[in-house]
Amino acid sequence: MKFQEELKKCISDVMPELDVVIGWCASFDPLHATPHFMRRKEDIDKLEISPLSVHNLATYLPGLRGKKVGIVVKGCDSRSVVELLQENLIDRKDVTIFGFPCTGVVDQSKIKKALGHTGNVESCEMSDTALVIKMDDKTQTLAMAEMLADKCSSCRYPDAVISDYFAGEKIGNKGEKDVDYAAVEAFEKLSVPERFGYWLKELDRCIRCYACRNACPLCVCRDHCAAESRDPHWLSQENNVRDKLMFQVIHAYHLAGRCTECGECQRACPVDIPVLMFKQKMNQEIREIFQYEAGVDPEATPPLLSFKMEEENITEKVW
Amino acid sequence: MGLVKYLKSADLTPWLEELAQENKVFAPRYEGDAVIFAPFDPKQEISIKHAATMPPKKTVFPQSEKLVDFTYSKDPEDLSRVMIEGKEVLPEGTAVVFGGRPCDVRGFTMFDRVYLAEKTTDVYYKARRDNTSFITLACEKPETTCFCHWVGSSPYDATGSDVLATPIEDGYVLESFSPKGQKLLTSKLLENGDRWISKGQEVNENAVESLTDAPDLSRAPQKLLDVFDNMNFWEKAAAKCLSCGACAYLCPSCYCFNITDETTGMKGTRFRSWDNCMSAQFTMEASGHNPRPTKAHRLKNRVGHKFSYYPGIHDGVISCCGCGRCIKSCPVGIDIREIVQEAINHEPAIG
Amino acid sequence: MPVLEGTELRIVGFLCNWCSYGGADTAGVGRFKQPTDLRIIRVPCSGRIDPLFIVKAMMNGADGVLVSGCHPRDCHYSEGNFYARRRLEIIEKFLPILGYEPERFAYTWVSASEGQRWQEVVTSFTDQIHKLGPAPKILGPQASDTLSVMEAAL
Amino acid sequence: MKIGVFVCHCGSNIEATVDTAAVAAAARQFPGVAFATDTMYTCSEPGQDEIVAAIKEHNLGGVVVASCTPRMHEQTFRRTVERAGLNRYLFEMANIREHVSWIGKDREANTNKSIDLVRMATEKLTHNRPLYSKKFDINKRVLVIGGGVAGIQAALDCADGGLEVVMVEKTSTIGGKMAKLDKTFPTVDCSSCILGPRMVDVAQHPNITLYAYSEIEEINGYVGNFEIKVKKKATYVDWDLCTGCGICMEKCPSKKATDFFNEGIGKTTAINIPFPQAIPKKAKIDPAFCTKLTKGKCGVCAKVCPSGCINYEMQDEFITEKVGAIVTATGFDLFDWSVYGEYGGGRYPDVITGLQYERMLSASGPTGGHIKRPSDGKEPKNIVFIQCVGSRDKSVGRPYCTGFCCMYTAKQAILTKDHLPESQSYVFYMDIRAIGKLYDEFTRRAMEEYDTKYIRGRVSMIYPKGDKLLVRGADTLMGSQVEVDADLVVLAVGAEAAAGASKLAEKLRISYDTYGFYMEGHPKLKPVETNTAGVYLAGACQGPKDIPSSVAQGSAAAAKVLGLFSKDQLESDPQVSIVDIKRCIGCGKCIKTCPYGAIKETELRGMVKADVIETICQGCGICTSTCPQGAVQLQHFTDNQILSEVNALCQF
Repeated sequence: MKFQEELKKCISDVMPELDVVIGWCASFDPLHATPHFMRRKEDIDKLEISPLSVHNLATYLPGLRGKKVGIVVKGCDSRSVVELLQENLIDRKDVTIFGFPCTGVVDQSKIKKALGHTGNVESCEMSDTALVIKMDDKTQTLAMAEMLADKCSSCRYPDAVISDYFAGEKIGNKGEKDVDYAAVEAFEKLSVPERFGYWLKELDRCIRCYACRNACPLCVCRDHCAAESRDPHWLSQENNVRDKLMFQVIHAYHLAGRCTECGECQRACPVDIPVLMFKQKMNQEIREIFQYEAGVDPEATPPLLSFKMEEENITEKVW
Repeated sequence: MGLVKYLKSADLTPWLEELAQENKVFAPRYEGDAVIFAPFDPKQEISIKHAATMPPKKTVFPQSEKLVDFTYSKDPEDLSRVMIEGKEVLPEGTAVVFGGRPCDVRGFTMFDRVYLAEKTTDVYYKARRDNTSFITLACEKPETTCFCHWVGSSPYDATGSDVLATPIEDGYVLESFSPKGQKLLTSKLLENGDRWISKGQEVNENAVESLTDAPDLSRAPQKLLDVFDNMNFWEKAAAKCLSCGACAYLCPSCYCFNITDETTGMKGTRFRSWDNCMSAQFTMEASGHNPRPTKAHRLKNRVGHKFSYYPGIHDGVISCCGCGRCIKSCPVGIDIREIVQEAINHEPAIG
Repeated sequence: MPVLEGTELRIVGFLCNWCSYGGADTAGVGRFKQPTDLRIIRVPCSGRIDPLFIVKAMMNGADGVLVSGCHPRDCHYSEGNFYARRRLEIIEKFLPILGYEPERFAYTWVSASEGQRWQEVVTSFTDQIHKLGPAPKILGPQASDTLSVMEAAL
Repeated sequence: MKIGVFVCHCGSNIEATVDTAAVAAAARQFPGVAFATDTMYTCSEPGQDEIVAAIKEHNLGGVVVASCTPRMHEQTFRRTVERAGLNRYLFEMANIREHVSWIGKDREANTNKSIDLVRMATEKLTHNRPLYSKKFDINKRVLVIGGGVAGIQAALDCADGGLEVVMVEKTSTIGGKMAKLDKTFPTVDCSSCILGPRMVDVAQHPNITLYAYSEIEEINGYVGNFEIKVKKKATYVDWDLCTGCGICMEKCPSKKATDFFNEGIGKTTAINIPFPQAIPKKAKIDPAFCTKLTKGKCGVCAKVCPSGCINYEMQDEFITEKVGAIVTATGFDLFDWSVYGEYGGGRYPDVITGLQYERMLSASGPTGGHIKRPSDGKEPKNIVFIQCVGSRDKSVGRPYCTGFCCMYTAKQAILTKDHLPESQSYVFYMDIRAIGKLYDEFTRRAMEEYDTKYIRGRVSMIYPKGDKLLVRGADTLMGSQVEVDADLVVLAVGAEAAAGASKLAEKLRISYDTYGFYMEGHPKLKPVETNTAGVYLAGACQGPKDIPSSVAQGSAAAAKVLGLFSKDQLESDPQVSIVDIKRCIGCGKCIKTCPYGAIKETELRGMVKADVIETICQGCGICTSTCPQGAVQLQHFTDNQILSEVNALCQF
């Protein structure tokens, strides 16, 4: 990545004023990266930005409130930062944002599907167009475009929407238009029992680890989530699909008008449940009814916290 | 050495069907993009090429289980006199779990020391443990996240298993390690395995061969105690932790639980459900005080428990089976191996 | 027995205290005959209704949920129903993705003086739910029926 | 919690279609229920005593009454349980009358539904907590909106009772509709003779501040502490200086301004004082007709005014007043009768409204008290009165009876005969509604002594015939067609809610019915209260009323205000939101959505938290459904309380 050195220099210059800068570095195998907390100059050397930089680091910001934090953001991550600013959960003066032109990150489950498994990756070379993976004495080349996360193939915000430093050339944000909800729409075409049955089946394997929630940058209740609370007592701890599904609805509804579809919920799920669809549906509604998109303007008021006397796009039932 | 049998690959499904006549059989299969242990269904393909996404923990330690059904009743003469009658719900029936890996099944031995302790036997756990047999699949090649050999195990470790199945060309060498296992190997579909023994051993040895060198963890228990009060160490280690429960719930040796009552009208149920020490509620006290208020405290407990406190009271046995799921499935790639090694190598600042 | 087996379905109403609950009272005072399925939960304002209550009711086995508040601009708390309208609209559009028919939920506005309108709303909504029949149940005695329908569909 | 359940028969109101004994029997099996019974009239004294006794005998911690709507008797029973030493919020009601027994006759279904509702109430009650009111200071001033006879009465009674009163009147004089009347029924005494002194009293009362030609812009706050923004519309005349001498009116060259006071009978000057007895007697300029304001030319009034009070630059002015209670007396307006094509739809100058006729009859009116046809100024001989124009007529969306038209028509017929002894009056009517004291005798006098011809039937058509109007109708008693050659037709136009009533209701946060009339707290037991604490109703804003009723309601509203202010402090409703600071993350979503500004940010150990100002919170619960953390909970309607009701109803 051409801009990486520029970015390292940038971080290095600002580091003395910051408690920590969060980026990514190599992880347990060549196919994975991991969040990287840089506190000293030598930590910066390990910074690696690549299509493996999947994690939305904005998730860490509310927990670091009160500290001077630097954060490296993809375009999508920056929208979470905007939301956190909008909701007063972080202080602008304490956060230094480093942007870069993001060309997309991979979807590990697509790679896993393509290769059968990814348990023994020995090396992974990445270019703009391909991933060359050596594993089980074989070298396989995967087209980058096909391995990108869905959010990246249709990305409208490759550049951070808010940043203090931007390394490299901006790609250009397309803004909010032509959002593709084909997957949701296709799902909605299924029959009622098909839809109902789908979730019963998919959520059956949920282990209620709440990685979806904890990876979500906007799940800010943290230690006081309704999921485990008795007051309010929304859910039981029994292993049943009802409560698992209810939790997903709670998550999606609480994100209505806030979710930027960063996809961390689904990415974090250790058992690959397609939980992002709930949020996409909610966002589709928010967009159609209120022409609103989260994570663009820190000064905006999200639609469910406001109203109009006359709602142009709400047609009420006539009895 | 127990009974040794040979099973042709083609006979695997018929054999499992046969076992399913008298037992509930669990085998790994794809659900969505994840491989989980599910009730065996001959119509659905099983997936045993690689370790499953989730270990078969649920088969003995369900995600939630009914402990007691209770009913309130009233004295018709005095409605304010309420009686409660509880009915213990003990698990019934036998089960066979096929396709767990040595690490997965060895995990239950960590449970056993706690739940089958002489004075405090957990009757629910015991009922399932006694009635469940494990046909474990030896590993041919370790994954990058595997480290069973660090924690005293191996790719063909049969600890906790009833039968160990080593895959060889076109079939499996099956060896029993318990009377339960022996009973499983009486099927007519199986042939005598003696002539395949050496083939199996070869696969086992090759697997060991392909392991990288294991570091010495013998100092881990003490070293982890040494850094117990070093919150700097733990805050650094936990910086990227999300405090979710994926690591614990996918861990074959994590056995913590929570107990809750759910009541509807005059009836109720007491449930036991999985809990995990990464959750803020785990040690939340009724007063509102939490002795483990931050994720650093919680991660310290998870690592400390597995590599120091548990070994401290259970003859040095590390309560980790090295399956690597916590590394592989962690949304942010926390590597427990790194943390333990850092603790071992940690030198307290002088002065 | 919560509802009369065979003749009633489980319909939950969330009504604001000032308008719609009063409207339902007015309908009662006027002896406007209504189906017996509906059970009303009184809340101070439609703005108090967390849409998640609706989902919770559905997942706990309700066959239909009806919400009614003051007419827009007439909210006793001046703005509650404006917020409610947005939130209820969102959840109404969301329910189908879970596998519920959108017709199982409706929200409307009935003032304290509109007894007759309330009668019409209850009657028409109850009919609508009866046309759909019972909603699929996730837990409870009918859960196995649900599963077989689902399996047939998948 | 030990719960007691009381299932009310309400005589036969409930018992006829609900097996109350079975409901009580079922309730005995509910969790926590230690006592359950059915009683004849739970709200009666013995019924209440039974509750008190049961609480003591069975050591009950909470009570459920299954009876009528809580909107009727929740307060009653809260006091009952309080009498027995329980906190008033450890009480719930199941509405098995309005919502069950009265809406269907299926006894089995009704009984079953009642059991469900009682189950729900007991489950909620289990989650109830004792709540305690806080006391807060009140501002013992009252705002009266509207200076008609009802408002005047309320204002004077309050002022005489020692309260400071702020009166806001939309037009430039108080007096309202009554000031326009010539005489009043059934005594035929002079309207301005009885109203005039009361108007003067308002002007002179040391406790009353009058804002005429002003409107309510904004209302904030709550009972005891309202803050009112009043818009004083620009009059272009400095009222501090204006002496009401009237010279400006004499000299004003623009004489084509609409004469609102005279109901458009004739015109007035652009600068005018509506009528000689106006209070305040001050001039104002109608900017639509003043050539100085429209074209920048003229300025005569400024030149002639002896006190130099004309100010063409005057702007609307906003004043803030703090009061503790509000009496709404905004009156009514006349229905727009031009929708009636059969009466000419406004095309015939000699078809006029009753109120226009009043102005014509008035000695101080535009005709000096002479009855003249608007078309040619001639005295009419045959005069036809048509009743129920915009009343009791579904086809024009006015199904209600205005109630006073029968009487004023009779009065006008009598006065017509007094003015023009040779005239003949005809009244087309549907029914004669004369139910007040001496009313029926009065209408009989109109018929018998004044020879008014009453024809029961509707007029189907009016059309011009020469210089007369041919009125064709049916006499339904005789079963014949009737035609009258009329010189003048007077329509008894019905009342409708005053223009802008619904907008004001929104500001007051009170409800109004389909027709825009304000809703009283209870049709029988709270006729002057509204459902918003501290806001009271007087006069025709609540529904059409004649003068005695309006005055009575004005006094009643004043009594309510005086009663409210008899205490120095009020008790706040403890059904307010509270913040669980553990759960609160300080995101401020609740602050954004609270309609009252009742939640503020506060700092706790360096962290931002929300904090509810209890006296300002009105208990709507928007914050509770907004907060994703469940950190703000509306007391008595918490998530767990509502969830317990949901769970009681839906358990598969």
